[in-house]
Amino acid sequence: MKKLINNPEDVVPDALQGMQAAHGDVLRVMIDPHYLCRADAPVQGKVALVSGGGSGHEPMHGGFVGPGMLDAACPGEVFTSPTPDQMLEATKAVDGGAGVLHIVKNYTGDVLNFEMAADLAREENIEVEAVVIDDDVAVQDSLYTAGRRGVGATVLAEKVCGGAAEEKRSLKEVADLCRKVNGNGRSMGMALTSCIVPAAGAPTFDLGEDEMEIGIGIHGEPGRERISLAPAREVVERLAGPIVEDLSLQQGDNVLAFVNSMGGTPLIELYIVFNELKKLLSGRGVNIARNLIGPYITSLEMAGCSITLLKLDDELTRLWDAPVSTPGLTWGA
Amino acid sequence: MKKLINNPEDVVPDALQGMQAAHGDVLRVMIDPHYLCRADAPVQGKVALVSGGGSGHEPMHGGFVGPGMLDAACPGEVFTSPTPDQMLEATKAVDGGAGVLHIVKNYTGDVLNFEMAADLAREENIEVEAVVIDDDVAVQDSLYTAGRRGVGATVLAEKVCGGAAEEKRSLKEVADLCRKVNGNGRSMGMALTSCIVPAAGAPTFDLGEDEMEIGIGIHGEPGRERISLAPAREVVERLAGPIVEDLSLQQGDNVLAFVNSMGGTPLIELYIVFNELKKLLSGRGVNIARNLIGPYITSLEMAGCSITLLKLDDELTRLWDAPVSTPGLTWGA
Amino acid sequence: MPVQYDDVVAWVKAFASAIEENKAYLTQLDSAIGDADHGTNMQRGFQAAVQKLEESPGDDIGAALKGVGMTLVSKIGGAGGPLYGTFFMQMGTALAGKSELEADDWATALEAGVEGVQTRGKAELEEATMLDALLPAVQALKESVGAGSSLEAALVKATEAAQGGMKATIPLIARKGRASYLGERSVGHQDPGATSSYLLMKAASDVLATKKAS
Amino acid sequence: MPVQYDDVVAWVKAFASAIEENKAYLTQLDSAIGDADHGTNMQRGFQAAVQKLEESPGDDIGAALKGVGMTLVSKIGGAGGPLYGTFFMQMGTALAGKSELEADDWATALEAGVEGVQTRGKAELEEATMLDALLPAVQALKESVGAGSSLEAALVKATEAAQGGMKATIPLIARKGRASYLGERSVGHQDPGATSSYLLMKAASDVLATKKAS
Ligand SMILES: Nc1ncnc2c1ncn2[C@@H]1O[C@H](COP(=O)(O)OP(=O)(O)O)[C@@H](O)[C@H]1O
Ligand SMILES: Nc1ncnc2c1ncn2[C@@H]1O[C@H](COP(=O)(O)OP(=O)(O)O)[C@@H](O)[C@H]1O
Ligand SMILES: [Mg+2]
Ligand SMILES: [Mg+2]
Ligand SMILES: [Mg+2]
Ligand SMILES: [Mg+2]
Repeated sequence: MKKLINNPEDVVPDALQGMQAAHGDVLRVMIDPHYLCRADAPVQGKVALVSGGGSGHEPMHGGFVGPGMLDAACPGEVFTSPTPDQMLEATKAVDGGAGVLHIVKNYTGDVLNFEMAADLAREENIEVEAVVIDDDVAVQDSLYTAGRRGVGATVLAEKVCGGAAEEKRSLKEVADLCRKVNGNGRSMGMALTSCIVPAAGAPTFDLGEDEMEIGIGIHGEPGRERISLAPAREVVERLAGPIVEDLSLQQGDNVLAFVNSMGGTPLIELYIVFNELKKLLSGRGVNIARNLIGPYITSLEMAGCSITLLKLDDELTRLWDAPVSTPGLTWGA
Repeated sequence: MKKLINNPEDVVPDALQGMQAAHGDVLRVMIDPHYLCRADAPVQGKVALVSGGGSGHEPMHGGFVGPGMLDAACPGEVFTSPTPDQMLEATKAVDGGAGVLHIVKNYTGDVLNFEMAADLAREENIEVEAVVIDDDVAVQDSLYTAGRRGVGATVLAEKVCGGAAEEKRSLKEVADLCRKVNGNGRSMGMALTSCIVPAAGAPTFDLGEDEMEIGIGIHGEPGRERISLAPAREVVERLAGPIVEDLSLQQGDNVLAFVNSMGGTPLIELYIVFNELKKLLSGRGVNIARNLIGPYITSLEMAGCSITLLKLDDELTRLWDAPVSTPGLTWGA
Repeated sequence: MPVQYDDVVAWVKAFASAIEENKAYLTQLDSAIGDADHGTNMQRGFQAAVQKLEESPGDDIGAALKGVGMTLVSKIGGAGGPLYGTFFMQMGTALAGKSELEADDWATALEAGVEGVQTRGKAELEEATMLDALLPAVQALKESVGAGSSLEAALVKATEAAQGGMKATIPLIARKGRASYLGERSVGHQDPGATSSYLLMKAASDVLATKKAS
Repeated sequence: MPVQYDDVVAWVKAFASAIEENKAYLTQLDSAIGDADHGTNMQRGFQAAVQKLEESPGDDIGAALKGVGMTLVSKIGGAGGPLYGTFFMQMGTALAGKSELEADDWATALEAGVEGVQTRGKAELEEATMLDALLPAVQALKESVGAGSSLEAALVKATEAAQGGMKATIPLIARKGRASYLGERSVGHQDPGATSSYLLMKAASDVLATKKAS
């Protein structure tokens, strides 16, 4: 296992200490239970946004804490959803009297732990709404399964809702907006190599030298299918095709195109992917009005990428453009 | 070779097209000869900054084109310095009458090509100064060799000089500032895995499962020594130790600490490295006043990191904080 | 011979040891169809639970199990945390105030625990989860106890049933939890949670067998 | 028999073919002590140079070589672009206006080319660069021509000297170019640029040998 770490058990606390050391001006890292919150939390009268999930997806979520995005993030162990006590403490710390939105990725663990946390917070008279993000078209959507995973749209929802919360919109409005992003956003990912969970010490899956995995999850959960290596053009068709279909994108639609590195894929390749995506969408008359390109929701050092498309309207575009000032995303501020 | 590309020969043009598609609002990508320049170039009365180098280090340099940083960047083939005609065209395109600064990383190819380009530009009556960055302490500094390589300090010099140029300082002042950053900045890198040059199709070097390379270059040039895998703490000592010594950092000094991913190392590991760096520097009374953490000067998909320290004074700090608005670095604007 | 407070503690400890021993195996099962953390998660949680039990000895079995459940919830995370946590909390509630348990106390409590898992996770039999080990175990235990078996004998039956249920997850298409993302590709893999649940039942029957022997 | 315009074109083409054939080998040499691009770089440059020669035929050998040099400068990049580019530009300058070359024209031009490389790259003998092949080649050529050898015989000597110089880079500590970053670790590796320069001399002697044979 080749990683820049000390001990596998210390990965999360060491990285959190590093975040505190680096970004103490915008956020506070709390230990035991672990959470990160805005340095100026709670912001009175503002809906507070709390998200969280397993570690190993950096900068998500901790790197998105700050003005214009999250009020708090709860980091679990690597790929393990955080626990209700972390979420409860974070919720209490950031509640500014206008209620708290939990942005939850649709994984059994995340959903169950956030449910328990919301129950506990309500017992303490904090108004909590939870929105579950499930944008991964690689997974069959069905009432009889755990349903689609929450992936790239989470980043977009956190940004858009963060913008709305800064405008002092109500908890219901911010939650509705989160559901709107989820409704208009779809993603799919692929892997060229597996990640290695530090505590496991071995690759989660084995891929042959000439194979790639299409429809992979951000925890190295196996995907839809394993196929031979293919050029970027074909990879983009396989990822973006189902998204375009699922969103029923039409001629003239505006989208935000988010090309994400799974961690081990460098920027030069993301631009090649983006170029193919632009060609594919242009061919269908779909306009990329905004874009985000880089490693924002990673899966440790996994090589590969994911594509997320969010259908935009004026409101979403405006809120996407609103100022944000976090370690992971900064503009306009 | 596992990469998200089409053909090895098309890597650079495809990625450039992707950059144009993504960032057409801030920059223009010119083809044949290839260069990228600010969308609003030339800016009259402002010293223009031109840099360039082999591709494969993204976001450097193309991702640093925009207000507050570079006016133009010349991308070569992967790991191959660009040619004088690219540099000449870029220089002509961005000259706003106040002269052009060439920021050159110290590699024989980069130096020779930029020299030829500067000669050609001067023949066309453009005032050109060139500053060569050589900050890599892994390499023996000697008059009788090619000298130290230019690595991480290049990113910092481009930012600081970009800030100064926006203030309409003279070519001489901006060039002096560039030399000051180079004088006060030192770097060292390491690799856990090799990169694969697309046209070569095989790893540039072979590292055993339990080995790492200390003092690696950003082109996969072998480093100072090959040692057994070690914890982040020890890696940081091996990288930062020689830097601290070379800069003669003292109790009370303020530094900018730049922890960079070589491409394949994810952010969570960079924070662990940053945490160790902070501890090491605190132990010597050195204060990290500013930091930059992420993949900014990469070596394709190589796993590993580099550390750069820049000794700060008020002027450098102010110029570092100045607004910048490029695809790769954005704040305050 | 009724089950004492110390036997219950011994059960939790025996399970913690079994998890410790099988940590790599559980994680390996989770690598194939999940995210490679089930062993690490369970180990972290039960290490903390054992520590909690050692720090606050007592004789209220219900309270002790509730404490175990709460520790698991705050230490495990993932799907396992709320599910195993709820299991122990519900068992604890069912046994509130008791310092000795007869066979039917066990049956009632185990049923309450498993119902808790079902309510929380909304899974059913044959969806390839820990319930595939737990539900058959409860049924076997109830039947044996109802037929007048000793608790120890009933737990042996329950453990066999759990093992059968665990193995039965292999040919199933997973419908809940992370493995469900694989659809058909989940076929042929044994569910990690069902495996840890089998170890849980086995720890109980092992502890009671030792008690009888001694 | 003096060297004609077509022979010079044939030389550049023969070198381009040799590069094509040895592309992977040159890149492999560059992987060991550099950045794995020397073969690709040279191939890109000489492909363009050959195309340029084919597009604009003429009979001014000096102008043709200058054109080759300029094409190399604008197509190769890296260290190789300015160095090989300067080599051909300086040769071209030395042969300006000529449409036929005698042996001493060659010697003078080659010397001018190599001096250009030295001025540009500021390297000396035994620093493990292309100069370790080129400098001995020039010296051998001059000596042979001075002693009255035919150009073809002199080029054979020059090629032998280049090959010797190329091999002599193996035990050297590199002091210039990318390999110099390795310090002592550069020992034991043959320099890629010296290897391509040997191929350049070999292409010349091969072409003249063929010319004589035909
Ligand atoms: N809805 C559910 N109901 C019951 N058990 C479940 C459910 N979802 C998942 N599980 C169990 O949880 C196990 C996975 O636990 P673990 O790996 O610790 O959590 P995670 O899936 O969050 O990484 C699965 O093997 C399965 O037995
Ligand atoms: N200063 C120099 N003088 C002469 N030749 C040099 C010098 N520096 C490098 N070289 C030659 O250039 C070769 C490398 O060329 P290439 O790989 O194309 O360029 P780069 O090193 O920029 O990747 C070396 O093998 C060496 O022979
Ligand atoms: Mg998990
Ligand atoms: Mg090169
Ligand atoms: Mg798991
Ligand atoms: Mg090279």
